[in-house]
Amino acid sequence: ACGNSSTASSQASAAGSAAASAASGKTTDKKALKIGISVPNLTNVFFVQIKEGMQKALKSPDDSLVVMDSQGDQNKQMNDVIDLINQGCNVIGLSPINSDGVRATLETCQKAGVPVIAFNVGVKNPELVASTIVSDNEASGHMCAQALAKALNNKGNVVEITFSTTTTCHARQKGFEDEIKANYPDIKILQSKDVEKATADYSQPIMVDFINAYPDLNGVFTINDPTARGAISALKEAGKIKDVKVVSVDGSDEGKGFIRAGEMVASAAQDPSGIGRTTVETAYKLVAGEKVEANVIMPMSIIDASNVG
Amino acid sequence: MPSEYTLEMNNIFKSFGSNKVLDDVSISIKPGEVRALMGENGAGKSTLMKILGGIYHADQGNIKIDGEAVQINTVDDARRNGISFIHQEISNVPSMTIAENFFLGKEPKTKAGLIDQRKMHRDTRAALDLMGIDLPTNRQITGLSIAKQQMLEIARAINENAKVIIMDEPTASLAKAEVEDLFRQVKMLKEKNVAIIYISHRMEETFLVCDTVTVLRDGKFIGTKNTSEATEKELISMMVGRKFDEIYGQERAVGGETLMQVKGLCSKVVKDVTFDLKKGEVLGFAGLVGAGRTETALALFGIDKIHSGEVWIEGKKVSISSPKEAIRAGIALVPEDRKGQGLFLGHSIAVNLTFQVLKEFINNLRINRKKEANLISTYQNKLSIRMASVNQMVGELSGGNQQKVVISKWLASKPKVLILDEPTRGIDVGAKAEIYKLMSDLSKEGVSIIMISSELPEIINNSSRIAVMSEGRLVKILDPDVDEISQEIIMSYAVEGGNK
Amino acid sequence: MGNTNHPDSAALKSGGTGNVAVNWLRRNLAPIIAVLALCVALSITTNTFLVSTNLLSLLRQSCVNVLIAFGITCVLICGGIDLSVGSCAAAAGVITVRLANAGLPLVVCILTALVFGALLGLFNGYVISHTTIPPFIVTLSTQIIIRGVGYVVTGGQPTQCTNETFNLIGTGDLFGIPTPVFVVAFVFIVLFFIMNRTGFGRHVYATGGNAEAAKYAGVNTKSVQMRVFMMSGMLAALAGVVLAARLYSGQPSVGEGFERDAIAASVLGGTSFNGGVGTLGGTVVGALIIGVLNNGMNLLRINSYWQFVVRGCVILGAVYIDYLKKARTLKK
Amino acid sequence: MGNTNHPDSAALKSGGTGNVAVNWLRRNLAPIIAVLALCVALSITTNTFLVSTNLLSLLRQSCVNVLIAFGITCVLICGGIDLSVGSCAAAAGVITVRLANAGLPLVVCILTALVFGALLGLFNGYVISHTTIPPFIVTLSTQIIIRGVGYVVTGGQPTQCTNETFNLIGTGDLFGIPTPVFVVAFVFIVLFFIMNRTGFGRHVYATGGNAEAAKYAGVNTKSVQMRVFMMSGMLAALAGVVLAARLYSGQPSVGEGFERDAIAASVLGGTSFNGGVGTLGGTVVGALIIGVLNNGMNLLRINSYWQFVVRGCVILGAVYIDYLKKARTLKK
Ligand SMILES: Nc1ncnc2c1ncn2[C@@H]1O[C@H](COP(=O)(O)OP(=O)(O)OP(=O)(O)O)[C@@H](O)[C@H]1O
Ligand SMILES: Nc1ncnc2c1ncn2[C@@H]1O[C@H](COP(=O)(O)OP(=O)(O)OP(=O)(O)O)[C@@H](O)[C@H]1O
Ligand SMILES: [Mg+2]
Ligand SMILES: [Mg+2]
Repeated sequence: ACGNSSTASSQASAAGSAAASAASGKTTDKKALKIGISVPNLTNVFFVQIKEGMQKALKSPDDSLVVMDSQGDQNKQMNDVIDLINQGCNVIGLSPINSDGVRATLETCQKAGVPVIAFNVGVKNPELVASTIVSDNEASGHMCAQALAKALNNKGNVVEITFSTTTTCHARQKGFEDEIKANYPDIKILQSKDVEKATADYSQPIMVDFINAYPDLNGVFTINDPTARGAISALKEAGKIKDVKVVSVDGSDEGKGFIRAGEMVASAAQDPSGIGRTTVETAYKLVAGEKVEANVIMPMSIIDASNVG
Repeated sequence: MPSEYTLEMNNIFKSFGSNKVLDDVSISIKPGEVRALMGENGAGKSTLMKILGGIYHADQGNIKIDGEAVQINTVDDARRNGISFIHQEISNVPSMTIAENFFLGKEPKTKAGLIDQRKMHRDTRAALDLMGIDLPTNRQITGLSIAKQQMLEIARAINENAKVIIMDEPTASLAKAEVEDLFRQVKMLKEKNVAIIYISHRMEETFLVCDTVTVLRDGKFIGTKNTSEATEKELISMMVGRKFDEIYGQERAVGGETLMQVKGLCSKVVKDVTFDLKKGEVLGFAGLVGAGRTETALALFGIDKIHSGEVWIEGKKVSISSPKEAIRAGIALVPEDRKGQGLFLGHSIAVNLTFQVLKEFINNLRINRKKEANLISTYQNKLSIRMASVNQMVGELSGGNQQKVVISKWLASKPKVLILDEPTRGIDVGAKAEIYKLMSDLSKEGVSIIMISSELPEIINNSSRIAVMSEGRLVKILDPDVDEISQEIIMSYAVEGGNK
Repeated sequence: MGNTNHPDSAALKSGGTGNVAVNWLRRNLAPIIAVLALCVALSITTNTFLVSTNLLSLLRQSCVNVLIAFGITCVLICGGIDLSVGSCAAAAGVITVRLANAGLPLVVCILTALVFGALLGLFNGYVISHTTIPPFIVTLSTQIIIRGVGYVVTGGQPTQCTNETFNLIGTGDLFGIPTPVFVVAFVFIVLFFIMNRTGFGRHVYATGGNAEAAKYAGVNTKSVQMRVFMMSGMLAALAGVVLAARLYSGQPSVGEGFERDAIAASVLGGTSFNGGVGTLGGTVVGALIIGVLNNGMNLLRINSYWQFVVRGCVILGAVYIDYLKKARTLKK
Repeated sequence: MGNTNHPDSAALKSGGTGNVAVNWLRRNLAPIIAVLALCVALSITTNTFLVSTNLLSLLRQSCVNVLIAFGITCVLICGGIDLSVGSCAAAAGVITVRLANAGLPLVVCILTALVFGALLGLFNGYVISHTTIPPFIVTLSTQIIIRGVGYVVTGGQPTQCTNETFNLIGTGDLFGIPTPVFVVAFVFIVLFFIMNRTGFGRHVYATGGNAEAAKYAGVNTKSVQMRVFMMSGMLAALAGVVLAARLYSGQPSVGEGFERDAIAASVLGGTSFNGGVGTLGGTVVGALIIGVLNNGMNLLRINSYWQFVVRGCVILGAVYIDYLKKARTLKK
């Protein structure tokens, strides 16, 4: 979920706790829901799955869902949200590209009287949103570290392919590094390198160089499934796919494919369609004037060969 | 059906949009005939030839080669029908070698379909030798002087073994020696029964090499004459459509006190040039191509770096390291490459005219429109520029009128010294006469003029004194009060100077 | 390739004939009609477009692009191109926010950012005018370098702005009009006078139109180029300041692809890639086309994938119509 | 701005005088020294650089960029520019993988992708040669459009390739040498003959060097432009195929910024932005500079942020040294 997104805060720390209370379907929908959604990057599978989750959660043909892709551009996200308000959406759901930068937008929504649900990434000013539905990115880093450590028998050399200018990815990296440092003294992080773009074509050359630089490499952590694709391709090319273990974040269909093929150890899965569903359900409550939970932390899970199905 | 004519063009019509450029023009040329095509700027000479050369299509009319009607839709068609073309604008690819330019568009192929490099270079060598051009065939064009490039184009066209060779102002950038080389070639081609169409604004060349002359005016055919029966005056009046007295009608300007002194001027090309320029005189600069006349002007105007030497104006030493400083010192330069260096072709006449005097009507973020309009109309009238309006793009004007715009631009800055580098290159007689008149008027007003020209009659008839340059040095200043002046004498200095 | 001087598009037709505004209108007819047509179509097909809040936010949204496009327009008129504007804007935003957070007066912060932009532009201009290295390569290199420097300095992380007054520059309103619109208006007036009412402005057009001829006319073309790139750098920096104020933070990663939108706005507004031709007013119109288009596609709920397709087609189509119009005038 | 024809850089000094290879070496001395110096420095400072696996994978890495840069080089020589290569590569990869998964013979899949690239290039070339719209704008538009079409068709999702033979094109080895290197070598030989030994090749140089003169010499410059853009499209498509094979999947989102690296490779290798000048060999050297640099910085563990700075400085520095060298030759 790291395409081009970025957030500064990850206020929820406990991993995998507090599932969203399932929305009670008994709300009396007098008013049709018109929910406007802004996501950072629709070319990332993760957000596509969120979007699909949202679509499935719509209850009546009168309700509508408008999704806009800000293509990783903070400025465009703000413009998009304003456009959503201007076309009469009665709830806005947004996954902020930047937790700080979104404040102006949130204030605009407040002025217009449109409630906002922040999903996937929290905002710096939670008082400006009705509800925050996030998964814990730092926790995903911890999970990845654990999975990798298990695959490596708590010992070995690993590298990271990161995207640190984007804060969700930064949080994952931090979680991963903290966990390794705290609990696995025999695992050494040799080097981490940012991709220019979080796509396979940019992560592959980095992995190739890592393979050559570190003949005794045992594992790699990548910040999302598309970058994992590049790393896996490089490993297969070098004939090292069996020797070097890959872990990643997302748990997208692409990532599940790698796990099934035995090319990846695990992907820390957020529940994209769950995030989508919960967002829409929360929106229904808001429209109906019901109380909603201020903070919903979506469960994170680690997908590996045992549960990939 | 054998025809007595190598080439016939019948009833050619051509318009660009609503501009009728050719209006029922017909010409026929016999084998071995050299036909001059004359007419004022914009008369349609180049256009007619471009139709023959496959670059433009005629709206109406037909073309016959050796009596057979042919369709010429592309340059290739023209070439296949034995037509070769020396264009008015030098047209080569500077980044390619001489041999590659020679065979551009008609590369010889080996059996495998690849370029036959060896044949290309061999044939090019032969063609260059024929013209006495001593350059390696694998040299790039970049860096060659315009004259050399022109010679190469001539060699290329001659080398095509054509039936018809079109020469559109081939001598415009050549000096006498090269022109003679060219004329020798023309005679040889004549003997081989090649028909030649020769476009030039230089009257004496027409009489020297051409058998017959066709005059166009405003896209209309005016008449064809044998040069042996025609007179210069007659041709001129055919061209301009009215009686015409004298091109060189002006009395020669006489200088006053010394205005500018140049002492020991040296630049990358110019060596130790020293001369005085008097107030209100026309100092002609003669010399062979590459003698360094243009470079002298460029150094004086601050474009080329002055390595050593001094320039004094009105008794004060001036430092010139940029055109800006030269302009401040009262020097103006009308450069030899009108389109490349003199004009903003994509901008209006108004913009071009006022470019040197923006300060006079733009200040404090205000444009004094009235003053601007006054300035424009002053020079518009003074030089009788023919145009639709001052908002017309300069690029749409004919060569002569473009030159007038450049000159006016500089006159507006009220220079003390006006340097004119080849001021009449490619300009028709009518415009030429007007420019001579203008020079004469200016010198009467006290403007000192340095006129660089490769046309000796022009130099001789307009100059107060004549400076002759050779290989970067100023070898002699001829003063009509003291020295005898003739083309031969000037040439002997131009050549001998170099032998010292 | 594509080397023509469109006879009707010279920006310099001042002098002589009457009304400048009418001339400008005539020259920019195609893009103006395009933007009006878009507006009319959207007013009919949606009931959310022709609403003052929507129109005002449309204006606010276009401001950053317009500011950058002003600089790009001047550079294009001068015969160059500037790809470093996006990185410059990002760096300027970071600088301003960091200084503001450090408690410096806002004016000082903003001026520092502008000086930064000017220095970057000066560097670009210096290299470009004193060597034969193409502007594309020089500014591509500085784009990458400044982006990298921005990341190094900030550690790749955004800096939240704690100065509320500063944020008003981006998000505030004055008499119901968004503040950035005033910034743009002010800049437009200043630039309009510089480009049309000073010798320097004419020299910019002249340098782009025919650098050789400009040199022979006594124009110090190197200095002109340097100053134009400086302007572009400063305008990009100003855009970065406005953007940071809108985002309440200085972000080292913003601004990628800004040069692309700005170039599109300039070209849609009639600025020529071959130099010597272009108007600031045209650029405003060009930026509005892009702004209205993006806004409209959102209001029409066009799928974001299709938005790419539509945007590309509109740019190409608009430029093509402009070409057709010019080709026709040429024939006449 | 930057308008000069460097007298010593024409790619065309073949024939006549002795050794073509020596001439080429002399002309490309600066980039060749640069790449060798980099290699020597890395061999000393790291013990992982001068290792056959590293060198081989460096070669493999560079192949996609080299293929695209070949096309860009030809387009630049012809006086144009092509920004659509990245989108084209992505689309071609998707096409090939989808067809291969559908069970079509590999040859058919790849040919279809190449035909797609050729058609895209043909469209670019047609618009560019038949109008005066600058190549930058035309190919920028098609870049956006094709990117959008790719997303629309795939729904933004990658397609995993199930055909193992196909993947070998990207990941396989032949006699210990990576397969893509053979693809590049083959393409190089074909292109070398086309550009240097056929009339068409000469016409490309002539069209870029002086389109008017070429036209007067009977060269159909429009057709030349169209064919060159077609070549560029096909090469980008081929690069996309190789990339897809390396990634075991067709991905609609790859290839952003590819044009930038390819342009850098061409320019580092001595190709002129003003047309008429450039060599394929130079481009290979340019791509190697970029490849070695990236590889070396990774091996040296240079911080990713600093890598931007270094990369920008190296591009600018290399181009500047080349300029100095040429300026000196010019003076002589
Ligand atoms: N491509 C073109 N488009 C529009 N008008 C043109 C074009 N080429 C020439 N003309 C116009 O056609 C007329 C004839 O031009 P042409 O070049 O044939 O004159 P010319 O007799 O060769 O003049 P010169 O002595 O100056 O070379 C001029 O008015 C010119 O402006
Ligand atoms: N850009 C240049 N670089 C190097 N040498 C040059 C350049 N331009 C001119 N030269 C050389 O300078 C010398 C004088 O040049 P130029 O041809 O301008 O003299 P000229 O007397 O003005 O002749 P013209 O009749 O052509 O005006 C020649 O030897 C020429 O080759
Ligand atoms: Mg002519
Ligand atoms: Mg000269």
